[in-house]
Amino acid sequence: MTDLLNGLVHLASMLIIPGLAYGSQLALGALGVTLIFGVLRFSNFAHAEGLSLATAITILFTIWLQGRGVSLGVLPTALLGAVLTVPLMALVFIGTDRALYRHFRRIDARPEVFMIVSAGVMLMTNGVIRLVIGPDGRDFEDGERFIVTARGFRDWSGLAEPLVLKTSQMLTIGLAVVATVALFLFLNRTQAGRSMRAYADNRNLALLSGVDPDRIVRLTWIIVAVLSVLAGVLFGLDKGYRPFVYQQLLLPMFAAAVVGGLGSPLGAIVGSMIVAFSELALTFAWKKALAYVLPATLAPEGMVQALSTEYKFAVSFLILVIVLLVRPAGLFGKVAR
Amino acid sequence: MSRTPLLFAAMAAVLLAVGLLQSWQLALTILNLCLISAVMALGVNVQWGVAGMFNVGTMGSAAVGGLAVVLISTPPVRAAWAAGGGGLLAAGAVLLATAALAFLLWRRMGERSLWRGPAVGAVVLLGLALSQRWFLPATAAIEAVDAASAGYLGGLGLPVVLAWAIGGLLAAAVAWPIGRLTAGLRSDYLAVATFGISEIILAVLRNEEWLARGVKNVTGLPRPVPFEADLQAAGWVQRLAASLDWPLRDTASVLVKLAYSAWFLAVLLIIWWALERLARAPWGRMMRAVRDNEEAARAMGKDVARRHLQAFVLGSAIVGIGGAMLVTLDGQFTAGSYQPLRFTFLIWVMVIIGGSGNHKGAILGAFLIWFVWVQAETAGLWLAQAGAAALAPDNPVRLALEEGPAQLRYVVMGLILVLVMRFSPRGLIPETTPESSR
Amino acid sequence: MTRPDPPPDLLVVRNLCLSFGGLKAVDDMSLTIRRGSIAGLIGPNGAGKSTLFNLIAGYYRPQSGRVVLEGEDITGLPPHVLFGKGLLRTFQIAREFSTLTVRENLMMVPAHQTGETYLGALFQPARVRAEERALRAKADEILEFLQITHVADLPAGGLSGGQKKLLELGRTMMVDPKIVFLDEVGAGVNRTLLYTIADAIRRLNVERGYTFCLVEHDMQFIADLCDDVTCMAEGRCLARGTVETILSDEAVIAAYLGRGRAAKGTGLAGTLVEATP
Amino acid sequence: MKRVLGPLLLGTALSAAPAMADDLKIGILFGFTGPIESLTPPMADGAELAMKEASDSGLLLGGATVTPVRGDSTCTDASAATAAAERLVTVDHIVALIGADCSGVATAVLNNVAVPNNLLMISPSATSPALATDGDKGLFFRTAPSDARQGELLAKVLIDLGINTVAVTYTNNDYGKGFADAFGAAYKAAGGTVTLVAPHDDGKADYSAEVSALSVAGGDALVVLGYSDQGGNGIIRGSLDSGAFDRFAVGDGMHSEKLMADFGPDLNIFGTVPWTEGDGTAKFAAVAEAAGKAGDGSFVRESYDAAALIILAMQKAGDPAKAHEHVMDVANAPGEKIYPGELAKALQILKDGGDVDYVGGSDVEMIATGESAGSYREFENKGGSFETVRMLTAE
Repeated sequence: MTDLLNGLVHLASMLIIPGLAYGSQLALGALGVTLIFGVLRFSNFAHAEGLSLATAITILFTIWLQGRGVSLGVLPTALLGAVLTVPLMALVFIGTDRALYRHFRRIDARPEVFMIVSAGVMLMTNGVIRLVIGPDGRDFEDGERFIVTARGFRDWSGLAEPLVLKTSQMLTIGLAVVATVALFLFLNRTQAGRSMRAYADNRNLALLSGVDPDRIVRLTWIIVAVLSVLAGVLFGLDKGYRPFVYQQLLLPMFAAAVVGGLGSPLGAIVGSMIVAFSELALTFAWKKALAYVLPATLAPEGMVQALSTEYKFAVSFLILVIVLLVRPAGLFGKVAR
Repeated sequence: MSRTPLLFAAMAAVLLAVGLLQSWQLALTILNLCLISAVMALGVNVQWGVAGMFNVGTMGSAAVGGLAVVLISTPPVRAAWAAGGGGLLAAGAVLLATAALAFLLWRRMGERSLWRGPAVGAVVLLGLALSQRWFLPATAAIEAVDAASAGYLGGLGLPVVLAWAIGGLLAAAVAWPIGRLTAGLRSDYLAVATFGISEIILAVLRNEEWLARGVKNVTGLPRPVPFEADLQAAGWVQRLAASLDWPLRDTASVLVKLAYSAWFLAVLLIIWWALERLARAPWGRMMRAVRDNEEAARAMGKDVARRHLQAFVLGSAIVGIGGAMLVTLDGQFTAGSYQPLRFTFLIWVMVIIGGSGNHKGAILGAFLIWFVWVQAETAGLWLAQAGAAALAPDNPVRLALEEGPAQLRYVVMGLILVLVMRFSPRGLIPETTPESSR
Repeated sequence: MTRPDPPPDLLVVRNLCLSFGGLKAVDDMSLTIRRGSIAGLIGPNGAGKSTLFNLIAGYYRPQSGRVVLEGEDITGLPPHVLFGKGLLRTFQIAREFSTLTVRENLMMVPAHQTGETYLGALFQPARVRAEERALRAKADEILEFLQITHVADLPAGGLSGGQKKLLELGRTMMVDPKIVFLDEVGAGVNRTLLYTIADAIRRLNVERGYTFCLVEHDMQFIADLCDDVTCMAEGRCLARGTVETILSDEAVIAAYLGRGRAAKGTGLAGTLVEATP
Repeated sequence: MKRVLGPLLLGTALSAAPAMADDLKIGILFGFTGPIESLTPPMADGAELAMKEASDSGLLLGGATVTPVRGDSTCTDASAATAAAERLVTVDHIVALIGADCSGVATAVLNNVAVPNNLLMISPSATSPALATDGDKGLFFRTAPSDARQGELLAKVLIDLGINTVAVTYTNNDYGKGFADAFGAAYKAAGGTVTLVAPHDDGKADYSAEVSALSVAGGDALVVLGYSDQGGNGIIRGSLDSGAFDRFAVGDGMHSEKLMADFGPDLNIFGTVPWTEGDGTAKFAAVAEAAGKAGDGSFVRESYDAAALIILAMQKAGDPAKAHEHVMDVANAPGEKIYPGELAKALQILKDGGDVDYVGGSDVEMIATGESAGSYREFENKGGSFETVRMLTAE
């Protein structure tokens, strides 16, 4: 019985909690990708850079707040900084849209053109981030770091395996759920959300029924700003902020959105969880977990690892490739011609 | 039409100016990279400009081309072959058999069978697991052979110029299955898939040490031109230096760089000639038709998916040749140096700015953008100084500018890209259609 | 004309079905087109004409049923393969190759051009030149036939709607098709050009023995050209026969005008023909 | 486009302005952009400190001054690094080069620029073992020792501490790979067991998978051969957070007291780092502090030493072009020991025909392959700062 408990705790601590946290971070990013795709019809290569910029600004706000003695007690001050950042990022996004994307929407450019322009925005944002915060990493987490610590859990439970739950992980999972629910309520229950969906489904029909396209676009960027700030800040809190680490998130976010079906919010979330958990589970060494569960004679000697960790990010693309082969529109996407 | 020669003349003048004001070695170094970039840009132009495919996996093709240089031109490591060659071949045979079996099963079981997917999957997994029995010990043995300087199988010891052609073929061979998989996809999916696959290729190159030493790099690759030291010792070079009244060292260095330029220029001209010829032939007409309207092209009997695949493979092969030449010029294959910003997006900027669809435009774009990329540091320093002078001494923007002029590169590239897309989407040399310009 | 007589039925469509979601777009539809005829396909909006068209032309795969061309089963083959078998189509909204010139639009059509392969284009310039000369001559002949020689060197994107339709018709003439499907060839075309198009179709049919199938709203156009007419409604075949019988068929009139107007006995041909000059 | 070209040309023209006759230029080719861009500015500052010292003394080659010229090696892009080096050599007419910082680009610059131009090149941080075997024509030196030696010493440290089972993770580049290979071989030879060797890529978003694999493999300690502000940091964070490991053995790339700032003063961490006993380090710290620069970053001392060696070798040779023949002379005994801040003294001794044995901030001792023999210290964290346990020298 203890063995089984140990095994479960081991899995929870090493696989399930990190997977949920990573999946939630991806999901917040992938929701942004998929919203931009659904409403504005392009894959935004600058999305990861947007996350990074949002986090950089949040850090500056947080430092300012800390300097003025503001704190949230056990919670990180950065949450307050994030609230201040949202309007700023919304302005940045809407400004970029006004300056660039709107023009290409008007001339009805091919989706590739949008992608190329977004790559240009990516390069520029890259430089702007250096100007804003420089290339160094920053640790901006304050408050209580752990909800359950390894040692505390061992002492309390008497088990050999530790269980760890970090504040940032709990925050990530919790806020991701809240944000997702809020987004779904918005899309399904409000007039604005419904017209956004109508616009995404059929632009011409929506225009005929009196939807103001500029308003929809503005609204989309505001939501994307909220999601970006959340995703970036939560990721930074959990893993520590390094400005250019976010580039590495672009591919998994894309993979998650495509696996779920570009344009489908539900798909983005499911896709993110699939990507996060398969990355972890396929490269997870099952030796210890099996040793707890199986009788001693059957306990494995090797690591029982399907794939060594250096190929972990290849996993998301293997899934991507399989999905493209079997169901090109993604799990929840509408089957396009 | 008269704009094209003017733009090329301006580019030449700029390079000459670098030679006169800075140094000829620098001008030739930049020129050589311009030539290689032009080859890569032509490859991307075949995919985007001609076929309208948004491939974001250029980096993978360039790396595969570079790998070919290692596999073809380095001397074989006989001890490594002896240690693990057999095991590796056995593993390869198992994989081939698995692939054949999986293919047969896929064919035989028919579309309606529910078991087809799982059965094929099981066969593939079993085959992979089985091959590991030979693969793992073989690679471990290979990597143990003189790990600091070898630890890989080495190449075939053939002339390096041959490796350029093989680099093209290898890149084409890698591109073909990728193209089969992705060529029919919508542009967004194509972009994401190629982006990811190129990262996977790089992951393999970084981690499979037995292949090309992984992150330990292969240095001292053979070159198609003589060494500077040998030239300095040669009588005719000494006489040339004396008659030019140049230092001997500079003369030799310039000669070597000129020899590289001649090779690269020759390759570039051959590829350019072939592409121009294709563009003017019915092939070009057909490809433009496909790009204009896929549906109608299909109705007129053109196999659009196959044509896309063709262009994808051809473009990747050309990029591969460029990648092989680049590795030759560097004299080393460093798997860690392949970054999407440098090998994918920079090449894209070149094509877009030059004028997609127009091969001359792609070449000009490559020259211009590489020049800016290299010289942005100098110009950035100057701009930063000029800009900083206008700001208060403790202005954070000024401090940041003074600290990192080199970082302005990215901003400059992004700005150029966005401005061209916005105000001159057809680029510096817009595409012309052969018939209408007659 | 001393060819041995091939079987008279060129294209046979049997029991074709396709539904989208729950809606049966084409429901057990059968159709036969005789060699050398001009067949018409009419029906109110949403009757499934376009879907049937797309099923035959290979853009959708039917859920059941067969399409047979000269005894060969061609069900569900992709468009470019059907092209090779002599089944061609035009589009309701003309799909020209806009950056190609009008002449290039025609010259690109024939299959198996030497210059379309890498090796041919690069290493067989003489052969490519010869082929191109022949294609150019043929294209010019077609342009003359269609009376649009004056726009031969203009990019096709700049043509008027009617000229584009002519161009599409011209593209089908570059090869010798067995059957050509014309999707609303008269839509958005001014009267004068419409006569030119109708004239061209008739001459192609009479002089060159082309078989046509027209989907059309313009009853006058149908009445002028077609030998047989099939009327569809709600995915099914409502009636078939000669132009006269169809245009006075009660069910057809009801389908078009609703039961109320049909009861008043207004002839379908009458109402629609009135609108034409 | 012409509006872009204008400033470009102007910029190049400006930088081509002729140098003063008695002004010697030394190139600094570091990756000011790219993966180690956060390390390079202090390194360049360190090198420039030595140059300023020599210039101010007025003793170098009859009163010559030394001016630094910076170039961007990008750390990864061999082509861009070669172009930058080519510019430094042929446009700025540098007499020697400090750099390149990363092993890959250093090899490219050595073969493509330094050898053809007979240019002395001293890298403060290219530590790949492969560089030692290159045909460098006696032009290439490094003030950082090859990773192979440190790997052996770290293994010895662990065995001496009685730690016989470890898991190893290394940063997936030539530094980490070479280090891990050397460590693994030495550790196994000494009777230790390595449960798992897992590479980690720097700049990745998430290290949960690596940490969990390492944790399952287990071991008495985790050997982290990475960078303190890159993946190594992420690995330690993940291991601590999940309770997978609480004891870390590290190499020089992880020698940063910022780790304790991040993870608390009780972090159980120890390891090896190229070091000099007492004097050199303290003196360099004083020099750096006086100039208002940070003196404790990675490879900052090595950068200062690289510049100092170049300057002293030039003085010894009497001709900047022959400096490379005398690097060994000034770096090694016999002669008076020279510490940071004493360049003026050294220049005077050399001017008078004497000998110096440059020790510098990183205890420079060149071995035959042109790299620093390296003395190392075994360090451990005591209450938030690193303290020396003992000094080690490679045989």
